[in-house]
Amino acid sequence: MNLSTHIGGLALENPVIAASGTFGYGEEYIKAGDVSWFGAVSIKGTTIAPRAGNPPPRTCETPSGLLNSIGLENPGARVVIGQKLPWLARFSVPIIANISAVSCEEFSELAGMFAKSPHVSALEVNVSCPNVKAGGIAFGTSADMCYEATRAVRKAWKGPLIVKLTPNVADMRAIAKAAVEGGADALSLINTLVGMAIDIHSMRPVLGNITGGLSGPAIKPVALRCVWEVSQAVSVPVIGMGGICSATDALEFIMAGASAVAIGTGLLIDPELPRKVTQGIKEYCESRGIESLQEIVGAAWR
Amino acid sequence: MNLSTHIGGLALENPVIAASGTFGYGEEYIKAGDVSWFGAVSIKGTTIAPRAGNPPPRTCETPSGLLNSIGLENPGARVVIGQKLPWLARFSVPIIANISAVSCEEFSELAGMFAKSPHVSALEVNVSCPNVKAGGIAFGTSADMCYEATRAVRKAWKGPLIVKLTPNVADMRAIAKAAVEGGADALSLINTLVGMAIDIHSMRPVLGNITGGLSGPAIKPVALRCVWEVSQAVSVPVIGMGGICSATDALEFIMAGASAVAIGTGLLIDPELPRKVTQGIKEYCESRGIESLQEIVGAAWR
Amino acid sequence: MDLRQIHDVDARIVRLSNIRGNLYSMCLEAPEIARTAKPMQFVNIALGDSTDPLLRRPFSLSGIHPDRGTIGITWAVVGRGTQIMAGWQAGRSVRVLGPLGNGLGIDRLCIDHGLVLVAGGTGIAPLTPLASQALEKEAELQVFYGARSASELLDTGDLGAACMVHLATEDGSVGFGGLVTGLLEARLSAGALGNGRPTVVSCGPKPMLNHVKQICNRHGLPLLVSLEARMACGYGVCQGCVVPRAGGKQGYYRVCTDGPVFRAEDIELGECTG
Amino acid sequence: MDLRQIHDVDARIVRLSNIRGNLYSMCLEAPEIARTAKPMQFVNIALGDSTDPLLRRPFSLSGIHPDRGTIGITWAVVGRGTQIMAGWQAGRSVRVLGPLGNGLGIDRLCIDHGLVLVAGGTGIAPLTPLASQALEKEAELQVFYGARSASELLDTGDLGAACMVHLATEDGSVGFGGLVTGLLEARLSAGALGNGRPTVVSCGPKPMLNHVKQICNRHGLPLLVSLEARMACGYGVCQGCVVPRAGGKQGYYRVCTDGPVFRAEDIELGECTG
Ligand SMILES: Cc1cc2nc3c(=O)[nH]c(=O)nc-3n(C[C@H](O)[C@H](O)[C@H](O)COP(=O)(O)OP(=O)(O)OC[C@H]3O[C@@H](n4cnc5c(N)ncnc54)[C@H](O)[C@@H]3O)c2cc1C
Ligand SMILES: Cc1cc2nc3c(=O)[nH]c(=O)nc-3n(C[C@H](O)[C@H](O)[C@H](O)COP(=O)(O)OP(=O)(O)OC[C@H]3O[C@@H](n4cnc5c(N)ncnc54)[C@H](O)[C@@H]3O)c2cc1C
Ligand SMILES: Cc1cc2nc3c(=O)[nH]c(=O)nc-3n(C[C@H](O)[C@H](O)[C@H](O)COP(=O)(O)O)c2cc1C
Ligand SMILES: Cc1cc2nc3c(=O)[nH]c(=O)nc-3n(C[C@H](O)[C@H](O)[C@H](O)COP(=O)(O)O)c2cc1C
Ligand code: FES
Ligand code: FES
Repeated sequence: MNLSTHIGGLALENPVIAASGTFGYGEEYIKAGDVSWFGAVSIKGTTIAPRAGNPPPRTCETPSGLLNSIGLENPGARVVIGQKLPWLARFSVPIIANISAVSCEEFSELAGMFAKSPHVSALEVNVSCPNVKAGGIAFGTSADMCYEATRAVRKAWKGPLIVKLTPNVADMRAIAKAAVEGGADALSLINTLVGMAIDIHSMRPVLGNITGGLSGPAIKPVALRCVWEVSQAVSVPVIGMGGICSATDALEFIMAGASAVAIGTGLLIDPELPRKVTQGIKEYCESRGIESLQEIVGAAWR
Repeated sequence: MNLSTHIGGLALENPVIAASGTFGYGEEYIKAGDVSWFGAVSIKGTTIAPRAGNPPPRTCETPSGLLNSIGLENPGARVVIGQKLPWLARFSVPIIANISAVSCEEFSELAGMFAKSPHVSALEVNVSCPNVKAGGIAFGTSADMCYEATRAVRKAWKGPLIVKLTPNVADMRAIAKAAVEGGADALSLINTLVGMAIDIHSMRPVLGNITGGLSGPAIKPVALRCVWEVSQAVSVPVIGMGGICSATDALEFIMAGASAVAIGTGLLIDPELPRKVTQGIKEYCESRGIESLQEIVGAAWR
Repeated sequence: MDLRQIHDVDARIVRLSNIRGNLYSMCLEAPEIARTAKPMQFVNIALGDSTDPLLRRPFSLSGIHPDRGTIGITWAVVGRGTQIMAGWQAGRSVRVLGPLGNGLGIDRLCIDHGLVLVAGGTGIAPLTPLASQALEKEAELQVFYGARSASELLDTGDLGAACMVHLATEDGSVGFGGLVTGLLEARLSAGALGNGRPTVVSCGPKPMLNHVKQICNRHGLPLLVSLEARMACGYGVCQGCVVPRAGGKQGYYRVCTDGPVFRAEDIELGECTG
Repeated sequence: MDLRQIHDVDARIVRLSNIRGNLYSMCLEAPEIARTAKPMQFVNIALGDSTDPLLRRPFSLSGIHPDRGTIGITWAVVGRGTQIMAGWQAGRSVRVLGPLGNGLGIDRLCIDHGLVLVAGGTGIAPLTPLASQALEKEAELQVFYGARSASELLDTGDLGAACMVHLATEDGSVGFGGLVTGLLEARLSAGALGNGRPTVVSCGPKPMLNHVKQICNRHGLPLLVSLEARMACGYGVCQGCVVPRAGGKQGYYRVCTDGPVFRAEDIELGECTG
């Protein structure tokens, strides 16, 4: 059974990716899980300057979901490129650098910085972070801005370019097409939905940042619909994510049209999930005589 | 403890409303629950012509959520006005007529039809149904179209006018403001999120209609955020809904800025929920010396 | 004016047992439901406080005992909800909404012309209360019951002594060797029912129902079928559980309130889901 | 190269008991965790297969027994997760991720200068393994332990016989009448520690920790505090569980991996959440 797949020029041995922001830079993860079960890992969203992130509380459990308002806490691109990536590279797993910026100039600068690192296999342009004030999600809710941001990165980065989209829009297909026109080789979807929780005892929002991003099984139906829509509307591969906690979940995304899947919240609950999901996909395929993952990508609409 | 509230000119004895589509026209509900616990009831979305609805399967359970693709099955405005409403009126609970259309002309015609019924206390304009091909959600994803639809209804209907919004947009505030400019006296939010599910055994979408509307506790964080945003952006009252299954959930919505709340999916699981929610709100307030519901409307941002 | 006929009861589990394999049954203390329930009605059982799984699960009544104030259900573990229920123990309380659905009573017609029940697999369970009532009212009764093998046949209790029970097993380990529909066809062709025109009531997997329908058409017998569908509410408010109307009629019936028992000619059996 | 120090173990519950009221403790068979765990570390316990509640729940180790291959936790029922756990029974298996957090060992400093533990309420539980190690290594040990009333004091086992345990209850039903911080202040002011400069380790509610910090500042004693925070992952990948750095330093520490034990001067105690 051949699990290999392609993400816009990046070949993966296995379709399971660590979602950005739930794997850090691997330093803690490797103490609890085995990185080699990932086809690739996407690092925590990185900005040019270091960011301290948002005030706590930063997480809140909701029915089958998780709200987070981390706010892109990261040590800045220089430290990531100089220290984090060389360390992570030792595990020989393709590294996807997830980047975030507030302007096209910044996106271009970031892409240029990462282009100089020998350790980056692909860039993932985060035009969908709901937890930062300037930029962030704004790029992902307008087709024009999404196009411009993608183009800016495209000019400074020759390798595989992934654009990560937000579901907080009326028509994802339009944004997806804009990203592809701007030069995206692949699309990641979805980032979190914007949500919040209120503590009825204090009568105040639970999160320090008031709103946060909703992830986990609660959003799986929305994520599947996005993958279904976008994968039929564009010709580049799609990385599907949103609530994947089992091989069954991953298979739903693949059949909806995802060429690879990413696990975010699921990693927080079970560091061994990548192994379980990979093995489960394999067993499913083998029990039905499916010889290659590619046979079932988009099977629900093909 | 005074539970009464106002929804754009409509006075309610109690802030708990039956959400459209989960109460039918009351005929079945009254066999399982007590209608008098509702401050008002919103009837199943009604169109001018009868609609058979979408092919089954029409529902699918998801993590803490429910997908439905009923497709506005209804006997048409004439039957609703001639038979359903007169019957329902005997319970002396204010009736909100939820209406759906594919054009402004149709909206205007529908509003005119309901204006002639003595039994309608308010109109709820559904510009957010994800389960019909033409019209439906399209009106709710464009500020201009939302404005036009609202105006069309406003001209034909003098009573309290509620516009029900969809969360499937990038900026709900803009749409909300357009509805208010168009003449809305109150806003209902949220309708369902568009989602889907895939059966990995048949490799096909579970729902007969492929996509459906996601409701229930899974969407509560998104709904709360919408109520929080919109209630601060407009000066008309907001009816909050999305996943309410307990008094605590209802209180979260009220503190987020809702002047009343509606229960949809929760009614499907527990016909006695309106009583439990009303009593729970009352107990919460009494235990804290809160004398009127109005004291806590929007408490989380005021 | 209390119009409520459907009760949400905190029912104590009097007895819960594993019949065999993935099959379970339980007896619940629910006097309000037991008092008014009719054969072929069902209840909607809440799985607990968690919102995952979210919805209640529907189960036909396999026992109705107004005197004792109890009801029985029999179920197969097929997913998470039925698995959770299998872990319950006698003594605990569960929320049960019911009685739901139209159900079926023994009317003059049945008493005069007799009743033929055709069950496949666990489909026998909901037919048991109907059989009991038929015997009570002294309607003539014949039961056709099939399963994969002898070990999968459910105990039909006193039924065997009181009426004719024709068994079929696919592996031939007991009774007729083959499908229950094969047995039904054989007996009808052999004139087993004489000149009577009994009502046939059938419950079981969809392919079986379809086959029974063809047989009844051929022999000119009226057929009632009990359907299943994915249900969200179970009491008629969501319009989720529909089955297409037959005979060129537009639209749908709701399985939960228009059914679960339908006249076979009223519905498009081929398009039932569930 | 296996770099894993944190194990996700299917741990059998050896014993589970209701200490009193809403307080429970259980002993889990988890040799991989027991072998390497340090005092003040914690584990993250999965609540089951449902996605509601979704996240694991963190609990400090109140017992570490490498010889027997078991660990213990002690918890108060405060919400749905802890309620679910209270319903578990000996014999069942639960998924336990650990050991987590930095923990604390008994080093040269403690042995030479002694150790003072200050616990409030259930905060005594995670300090118990530390106390045991201190006694084993013959470090001088004093324990200050307060609760609302005598009935809320947890059994400190053999501790009382092996070292000085100063009790305080708010209602005066046992020991010092008042808060444990009042007792600590009184004893320090009375010169109870002589000239030594023992390390103080404290665990309990935030207001108590804040008060202990003031007292230690006043008396020039080094203080380590054990913190709690809302945790999503518990093993350092999500950056959800942060506490602000102190002393004008920008940014945050993660309670789960940088802590849960911190030097009091490193963190902004006033702004801890949880
Ligand atoms: C009116 C009615 C009466 C019923 N009576 C009985 C009974 O007496 N005994 C019994 O064992 N079962 C009965 N069922 C079926 C029973 O409700 C389902 O088996 C149960 O809901 C499955 O729950 P689950 O969580 O274990 O499975 P899930 O995890 O929800 O699903 C497992 C599998 O069962 C299928 N399924 C889920 N819900 C239904 C449904 N409502 N109808 C058909 N298939 C479904 C799914 O498609 C899936 O393949 C009845 C159903 C209806 C509608
Ligand atoms: C490192 C660490 C060690 C801990 N050790 C213990 C222990 O040994 N014994 C013990 O009883 N408890 C301990 N806790 C607290 C314990 O994790 C929470 O009480 C538990 O997660 C609550 O789960 P729940 O589902 O019952 O409550 P929820 O329903 O989730 O919440 C109930 C209440 O508890 C609060 N709460 C939820 N999670 C946390 C949290 N992580 N920290 C603080 N408050 C929270 C909520 O704000 C709410 O008020 C520890 C927490 C941490 C972070
Ligand atoms: C704690 C947390 C932090 C996240 N940080 C980032 C980030 O830095 N960049 C990004 O693109 N996505 C980030 N995400 C979004 C995830 O990568 C993923 O798109 C989303 O959570 C949906 O997948 P899931 O349901 O599997 O978590 C974060 C998610 C979580 C839960
Ligand atoms: C089965 C079902 C049918 C619905 N039909 C309608 C409808 O006809 N008109 C409408 O405006 N909303 C309809 N809704 C949306 C609900 O009124 C409500 O906005 C939504 O479900 C969120 O609330 P909840 O999570 O409490 O269900 C329907 C929802 C469900 C679950
Ligand atoms: S299940 Fe809701 S109408 Fe039948
Ligand atoms: S809980 Fe995830 S980093 Fe601490």
